[in-house]
Amino acid sequence: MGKDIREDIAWAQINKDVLKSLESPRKLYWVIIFVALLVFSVGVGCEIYQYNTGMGVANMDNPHVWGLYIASFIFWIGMSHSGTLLSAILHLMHADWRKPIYRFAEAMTTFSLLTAGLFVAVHLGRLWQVYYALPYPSERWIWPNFQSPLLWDAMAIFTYLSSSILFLYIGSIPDLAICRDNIHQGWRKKLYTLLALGWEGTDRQWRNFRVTYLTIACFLIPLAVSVHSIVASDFAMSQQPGWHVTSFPPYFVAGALYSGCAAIITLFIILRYVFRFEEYMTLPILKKTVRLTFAIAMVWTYLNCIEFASVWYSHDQVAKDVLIQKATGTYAPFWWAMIFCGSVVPFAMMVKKWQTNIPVMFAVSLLLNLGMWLERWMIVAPTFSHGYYPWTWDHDQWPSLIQWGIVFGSFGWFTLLFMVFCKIVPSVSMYEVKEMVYHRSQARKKEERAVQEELAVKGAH
Amino acid sequence: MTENDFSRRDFLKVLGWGGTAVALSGCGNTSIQDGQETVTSYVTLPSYVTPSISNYFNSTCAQCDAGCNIMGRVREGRVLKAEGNPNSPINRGRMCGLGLSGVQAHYNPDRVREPLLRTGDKGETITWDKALGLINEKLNGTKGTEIAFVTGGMSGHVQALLGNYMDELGSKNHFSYEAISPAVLRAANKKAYGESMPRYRIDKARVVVSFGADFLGAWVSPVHFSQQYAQFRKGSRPEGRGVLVQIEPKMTLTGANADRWIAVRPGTEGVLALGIINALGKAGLSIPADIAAVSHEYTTERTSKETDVSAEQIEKLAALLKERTPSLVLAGGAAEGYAHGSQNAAAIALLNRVLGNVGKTLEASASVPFPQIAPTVGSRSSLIALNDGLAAGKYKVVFSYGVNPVFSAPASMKFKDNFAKADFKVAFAQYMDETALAADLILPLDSAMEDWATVVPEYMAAPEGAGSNAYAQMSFRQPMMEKVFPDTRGVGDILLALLKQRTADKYKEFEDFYSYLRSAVLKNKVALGGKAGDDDEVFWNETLSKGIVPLKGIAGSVSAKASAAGLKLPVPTDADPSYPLRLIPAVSASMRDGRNANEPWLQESPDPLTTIVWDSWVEINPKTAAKLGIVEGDIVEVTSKSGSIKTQAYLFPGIHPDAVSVPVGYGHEAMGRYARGVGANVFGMLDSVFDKETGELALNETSVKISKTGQRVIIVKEEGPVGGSQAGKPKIAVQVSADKVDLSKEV
Amino acid sequence: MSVSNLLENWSKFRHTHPVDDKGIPDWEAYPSDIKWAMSIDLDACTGCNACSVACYAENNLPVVGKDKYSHGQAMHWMRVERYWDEGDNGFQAEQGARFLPMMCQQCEAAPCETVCPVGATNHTEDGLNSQIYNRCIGSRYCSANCPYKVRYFNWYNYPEQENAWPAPLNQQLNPDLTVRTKGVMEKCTFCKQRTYTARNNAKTEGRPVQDSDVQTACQEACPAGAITFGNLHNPESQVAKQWQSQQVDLIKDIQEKDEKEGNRLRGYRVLEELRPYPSVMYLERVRESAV
Amino acid sequence: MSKRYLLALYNNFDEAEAVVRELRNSEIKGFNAADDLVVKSPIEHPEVEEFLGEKSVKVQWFTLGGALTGGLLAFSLIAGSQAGFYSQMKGGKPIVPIPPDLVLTYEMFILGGVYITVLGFLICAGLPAKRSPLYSAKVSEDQIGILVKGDDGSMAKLREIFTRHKALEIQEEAGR
Repeated sequence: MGKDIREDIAWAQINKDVLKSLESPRKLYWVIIFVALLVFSVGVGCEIYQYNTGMGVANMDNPHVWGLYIASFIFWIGMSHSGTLLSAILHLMHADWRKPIYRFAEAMTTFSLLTAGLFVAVHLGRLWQVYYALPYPSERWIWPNFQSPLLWDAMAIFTYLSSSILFLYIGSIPDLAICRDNIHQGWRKKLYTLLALGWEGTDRQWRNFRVTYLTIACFLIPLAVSVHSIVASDFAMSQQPGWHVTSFPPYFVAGALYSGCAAIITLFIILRYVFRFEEYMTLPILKKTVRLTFAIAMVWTYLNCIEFASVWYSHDQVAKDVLIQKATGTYAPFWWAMIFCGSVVPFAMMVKKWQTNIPVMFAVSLLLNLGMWLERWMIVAPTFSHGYYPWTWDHDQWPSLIQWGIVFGSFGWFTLLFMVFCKIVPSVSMYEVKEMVYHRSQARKKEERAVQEELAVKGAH
Repeated sequence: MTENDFSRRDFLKVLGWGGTAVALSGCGNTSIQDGQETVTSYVTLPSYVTPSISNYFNSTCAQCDAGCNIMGRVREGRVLKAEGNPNSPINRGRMCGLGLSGVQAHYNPDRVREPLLRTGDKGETITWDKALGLINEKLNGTKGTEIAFVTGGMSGHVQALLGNYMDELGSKNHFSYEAISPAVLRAANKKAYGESMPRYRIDKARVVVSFGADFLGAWVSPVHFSQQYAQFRKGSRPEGRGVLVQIEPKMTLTGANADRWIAVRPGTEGVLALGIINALGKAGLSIPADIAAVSHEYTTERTSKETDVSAEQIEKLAALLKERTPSLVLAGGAAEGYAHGSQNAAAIALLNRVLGNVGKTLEASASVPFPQIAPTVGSRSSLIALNDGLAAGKYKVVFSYGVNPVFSAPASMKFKDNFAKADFKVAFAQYMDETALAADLILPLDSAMEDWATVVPEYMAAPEGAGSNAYAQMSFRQPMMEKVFPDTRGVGDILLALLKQRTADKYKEFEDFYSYLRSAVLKNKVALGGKAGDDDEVFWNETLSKGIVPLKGIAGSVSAKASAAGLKLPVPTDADPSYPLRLIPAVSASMRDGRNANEPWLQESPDPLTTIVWDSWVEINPKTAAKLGIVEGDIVEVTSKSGSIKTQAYLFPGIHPDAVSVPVGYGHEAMGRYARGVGANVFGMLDSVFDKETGELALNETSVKISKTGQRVIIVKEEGPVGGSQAGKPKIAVQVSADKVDLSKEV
Repeated sequence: MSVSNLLENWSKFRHTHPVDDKGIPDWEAYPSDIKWAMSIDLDACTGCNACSVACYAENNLPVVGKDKYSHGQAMHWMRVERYWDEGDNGFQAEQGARFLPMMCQQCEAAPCETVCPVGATNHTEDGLNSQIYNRCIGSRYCSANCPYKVRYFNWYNYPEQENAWPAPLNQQLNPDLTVRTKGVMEKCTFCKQRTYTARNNAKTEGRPVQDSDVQTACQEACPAGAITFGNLHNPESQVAKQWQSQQVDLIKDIQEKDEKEGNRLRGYRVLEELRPYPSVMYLERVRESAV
Repeated sequence: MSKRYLLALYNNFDEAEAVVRELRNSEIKGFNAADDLVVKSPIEHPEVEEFLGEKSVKVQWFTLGGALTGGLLAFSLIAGSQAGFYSQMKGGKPIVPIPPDLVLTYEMFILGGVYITVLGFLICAGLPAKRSPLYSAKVSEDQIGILVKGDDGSMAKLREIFTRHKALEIQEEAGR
C-alpha cells in the first residue's frame, strides 16, 4: 500500500503541483483528447444522419419505442450521482479524504448530466420543438403537462444540473483565485480573473463561503436522491410490467451511486496518471473509495434481489413473464452479464491486495460501469419486447449501428468535456488539500503534545 | 416547418384544379396530370360542388368480377376513396380491402401513359392516330380467323361493342380467360341444379358445409357473402346462430372462420361428401335410391381412411346436418381443382339434394334480358384453346385486354413463346405487365375511375322482397374525375375508334363511347325502368346518379336434379415418392390472380392467416416441417415436374400434412414498383393437368417436393415471435362455446 | 394562468373521469353529452382486413414497404390480429383462427395521456384521446405506456423524404386531415374528421347526434358489419344498446354481470383489469361445440 | 480625512493570531479593530473566526426565503396554469392533481433555495468585487495577510506592531 498525502508538504508545493496540471500533463492526455474527439465525431455524424432521416434509422419500432438512448440517459444521470452527492455527504460528515478527489467528482457530475441532456435531444422525435416542454406563457394558455414524469425529470435535472454547477463553482472560487494569482498572461488570466470574482480570502468571504457551501451541500443530498427517484418514476409511474415496481426509486438511487463510484475509480486512476497526481490522489484514498463502492454494490445487489423477489412472489403474472424473459429470452446474455458485472465482479474489491492495485481496480471499475450500463438497458428494453400485449412482442429488436454510434459518441463527448475541464480548472482542490494537510498536522501535533505531556507527567514521578 | 409545407402546398394545388376538373369531368382529353389547366375560381364552380364538401358518384368496382356497386368520394375534383353503395343488393354499402384499393389503381404511378410501339427490344412513344392507324394497317389483309382477342370476363356495353368489332372483323376468336375461375363450379351447378350460378342463401341456412369454397375471401362474390355470413352468425335470427363447417386441405379465410375446419386429404372431397351421405342414411335420413347406390360403398370407415377425416367427425357432421335444416353445401376451388374436379363437385352437389336444400338455400337466379350485355365468363380452358391456336401459328394479330396470360399461364404451356409467334400483338394495358411487355403495341387504358362502362355481374344478388326471383341488374361505371394522365383512353373509346376504321358509317353518329352508351341506354329506356315519355336528359342523369339499373330479368329455376349416375371418384393413390406433397396454390382475398399486385395497400395489408406482407411464402404443416427439418424462415425450393420456385417457409397449422400451399399473384417480373420482384410466381410451376369434363386447368393437381436451400430469413409479418399465441393472457381474443352463451336477445 | 380562477373553481378542477376516487361515476367532468364508443362482434368479424385498408384510405396512412415493415415500423392504425387455439402440440386449427381487430381503445383513463410531457395527447370532451400532431415532440412516452401498443410513431418523413405517395398517388390523400411528418406519434382517432363534422351538422340542425350521422371508415367498410360505433350517452344508439344488453359498463373495471344471465353474455373489454376504461367493447367469438 | 491601508503577511496562523489579538487590544486613534481589520488566508480557518470574534452570517436567511418562495411560486404557478388549461383532461385524473404538483413544488423548493443562497453569498461576501489595492498572491499560497485601514496618524503604530511580530512583508497603500 502506498503512502498517504504527506503532512509536511509545503503549501506552495501544492499550488505548484496542481497548477502544473493545467499546463503540462502527460502525453496520454493529448491521446485521450484526440480519441475522444474522434469518438465524439462518430456520434455527431450518426446524429446528423438520424436528425435528417428520422428516428427510424436507430432501428426502433412501434412497440419498442425507447432504446439505448433512454438507457444511456439513465446511465449518465446515474453516473452524475456519485460526484455531487458523495461530495456533499462526505463534506457534511467531515471526511477529509474527500478533499483531493471531490473536485473532479463534481465535474464528473456536471458533465455526465450534460451528456444525459444530450440523450434527451438525441431521443426526441422532433428536437426542434423541444421548447414545447418549457412552461413559457403563450397566447393560448398552453402549458406542458405537469403530470408527466418526463417533465418532472426535466425539472429535477435542471435543478440538479444548475445546483451542481453552482456547488462546483462556489467550491472552486478560492482555487480560481489561486490560478488568477499565478497565471499572468493570455485568455486564462482573463478567465480566472473573471471567475474568481475578486476573491481575496478575507475572513468575511470565508465566513459566508463556509455557510453557503454547507447549505448547498444540505440541499444537494435530498435533491440528488429525488433526481434519480424521479428518473425511476419515468418507469415506476408507468403501467408497464417490469417497470411498475415500487422499489424502483431506491433501486435507481443505489444503482446511480454504484455506477458513479465506479466511474470515480476509473477517472481517479486516469487523472492520477495523466496529471501526475500521485502525491494527492493517494492509494489510501483509492482504498477508501473502493470500500465505499463495495458497500454500495452490496446495497444494489440487495435491492436487485428485492425487485426480483417481489416480482416473483407477487401474483402479477405479466411482470413475472417479463422477468423470466429477461433471464431466458433473447436478452439473457446481457442480463446475466449485468448480474455478473454488478454483483459478482465487486467481490474482487474485497481482496485487500487488489484494493490498491491500480490495474486491477481499473479493470474492475470498467466492468462495474459496463454492468451498470447493461442494467439500464435491461430495465428499458425487455419491457418493450415483452409487455402486456403478446401480439406486439418483439424479442429480436436490435439497435442499429446508428444507435450504437450515438451511444459510443456520448462517451467521447463526456471525456472531451471532462478532460478539457481538468485542463482549465484545477481538478484537485488546492485550498482544501491545504486544509486537509493543516488539520491533519494540527491533529498530529496535538497528539504528540499529549504524548509529551504524558511523558512529562511520567518523568515527574 | 416541413410538415406543413407538404400538405399546404398540395392542398392549394388541389384547390386550383378543383373547379375545372369537376366541370369537365367526362369529356375531352384534358387531365390534371400536369396541373396546367385554367385555374377556376370558386365563384364559377358547378352548383353541386361546395369546397370542402365531398360529392359522391355512383359507380362499379373493377377490382374483381363480383361487380360491387361503389360510391366514389370526390373532393374538389379528386376521387379520394371508394365507399360502398348502400342501395346495392350485392355489397349493401360495404367494401373489401381489394375494392378499397381501387383508387390506387387509378392513381398508380406506374400506369402506362402513352401508346407505345415496340421496335426490336426498344419501345417508342407514338401518337394515338399512329397507333390506331398501325392496327388498321395490320388488320388489312388479315383474315378474320387469323385474329384473336383475349379478354377477361366481360359484360355490358363494352362487351357488346367488342362483339360488334369481332363481327366486323369476321372473327369468332374471342377468348375469355380468367386465371382463377369457378368454371368447374358453373358446369357442375348447371348439371346439378340447372343453373350455373344459383343464388346461395347462406343467411337462410342453419348449417353451411363448404368444401373449399372461400366465400368470405375470394370466391365468386365475397362481399355479398360476407353480408349473408353476418346474418347467418346472428343468434337473434329465427334460425339461430348458423354453424359453418369448412372442409379443405388448406385453410382459407372462410376456413379460419369455421366452427369446424376439417383438413381433408387433398382431392378426396367427393369421397367425403359421399361418405357423409352414407352416414346420413345410417342416421335415418332417406337417401334417394340412385344416390344410395353409389354412396353405400362409402362406409364411414372407408371414407375415414381415404379422406383422413375421423369417423367420429363424419358421424358428428352427419348428425348435425340431419338435425339442423335447412343447410347449404358449397363446393369451391379447393375441391374442384383436380382432374376429377367435376366429379368432386357433382358428389358434393348430391348433398344439397339429399338434404333438401335446393330451392330453400339454393335459389334460382335471374339473368338480364339483353344477351349482348350478359356476362361472358372467363375460364382457363379458353386460354388453352388460344394457346393451341398460337402454337399452331393460326393467329397473326392478337389483342389482349384486361388479362395477363404471360404471367398466369403455367410454364409448361409455353404461352410466352407461343404468344411471340403472332405477328402483331396489341395489349390494352393499364400497367406494363408481363403480357404488355411481350406485345408489339401497347395502348394505355383509362382506369376504372375514369372510364365509362356498364357491368352485369355474373352472380346476381337480389334485394329481399317481392320480385327478387326475377331481379337482375346492370350497373354503371362512370368517370369520377378528370383523367389523371391525358393520353390514356377508355377501352370503349378505343373499340369505337377501331370499329370506325372498319365501318365508319354505322358509328359516325357516336362521337365517343359516352355518346354510344348514352344512346344505347336511352333507346331501351322502358326496359331500364323509365317511362316512354321521360325526358332523355332527366332519365339519363337519374339513372347515372343511382348507378344501379334494376331490370326485370329472366327468372331462372333450380331443380334438385343432381344425379349420382356416372359418378366415378378415383381411389386415392399413394403419392409419388419423388414428389410427395400436394401443392395447393392459394388464392387470397387481396392478391387474387395478381392483377392488382401493384397496389401498395394490398401488399402492405397482411395476409389474414399468415400475416405475411410483401412476399410470398410456402405454408407447411408443422409436422411435415419437423420431418423435413424445416423451420420458419427457411428459404426452400418447391419443385414440381414442371418447374420450381424458391420462397420462405411458414409453419402453418391450417394445412393438411400432405399438402403445401403457396399464394398466387406474387412474383411479377414487371408491372410496377410495388409488384416487381415481390415473391415468387407459383403459376409458372403448375403441371398441365386438366379437369376431365370441362377441360379446366386442375390447379391443385401439382405434386411437389421441398428441399432446403440453406438460407434463412426473418419473415416479414405482422405477428410477433409468439405467433398466434395469447401467452396465457385471459381476455384478449376470447372464444366461447355456443352452448355457453345466449345469443337470442342480442341487439 | 390564473390563481383566482384556481381558487374559485377548486372543486371543479378536482373532478375525475370516468369515476371519482370512490368509484362513483363523475360525469360532471365531461362538458359534453357525447361519448364515442365502439363495439366489435368477433363472431361476425372474418379477419378480412377491409377495415385496415379503409383506414389507410381514410386517414392518409403511409405504406412503409417491406424493409421498414420488417423493422416493425408499420403504420396500420387498425391491425387485425390472428390467434390460434393452443393445445398440447402447439397451435390447433380445428376451430379456425381467432381474429381481433385492434386499434386505439380510446381509454377513459388513458395511460398515454398522463405521461406526455407536452400535453400533446389529451382527453376530449367527447371522450376520445386526441393526438395533437403539431404539439408532439416525439418523446414516445405515450406509446411506452400504452398497454395495447396501438400508437404508431413516424419513424421517417414519409410524405417527403420517403416518398410514400409518389405522384400521382398523393392525390388520393384525404384533405380532411393532415399527413404526418417524422417524429410525431399517431393513432386511431375514431375518424375524428367524421365525428367532428357529424357533431357540427347536428349542432347546426339543433339536434343530438344520431347513429345515422356518422360511421367510422372501418365500420363503413366492414363487409360483415361487425363494427358498431356511436354515442354511448345516447340510449337510442346501437352501441349504447349493445353495451347495455351485454352488461358492460364503461365506468367499471370489473364488470358485475347479472349472475344468472350475465355469464351467458359475451361482451368484454381487452385488458380491462388495468383500469384504463377502454371505449371499445368486444363480443366474444362463438364456436359451435356440436360438431 | 484620508485613510491608508497596510498589509502584513505572516507565516502561520499562530503569528497572525497574536497580531490580531494585539491589534484588538490596542487603542490606536483612527483605527477601529472591529471594522478596519481584515484577515486574508489561503484556507478556510475556523480559528480566524474565533480570534476575530463572532460575526453574524446572514446567508441562511436568504436560503429560507428562497426555498419558500420557490416552493410557493411553483405550486401556485403550476396549479394556476393547469386551471387555465382545463379544457384538456388527462387520463382520468383531476385537472389539478396534487401529487405531481408536489413533486415539482419540491424541486422548485430546492432550486429556489440554492439560487437564492448563492445570491445571498454574493451579497454577504461582497462578491464580485474589485480586488483591494493591497493584495499579495502569497495570500492564496501559504501566507496569512492582515489588512488594516487607518488614518495617516495610526500608520506608524500599526506598522510597528506588524514589524514586532516579524511580518514577512509589509505593504502600504494610500486610500482610495
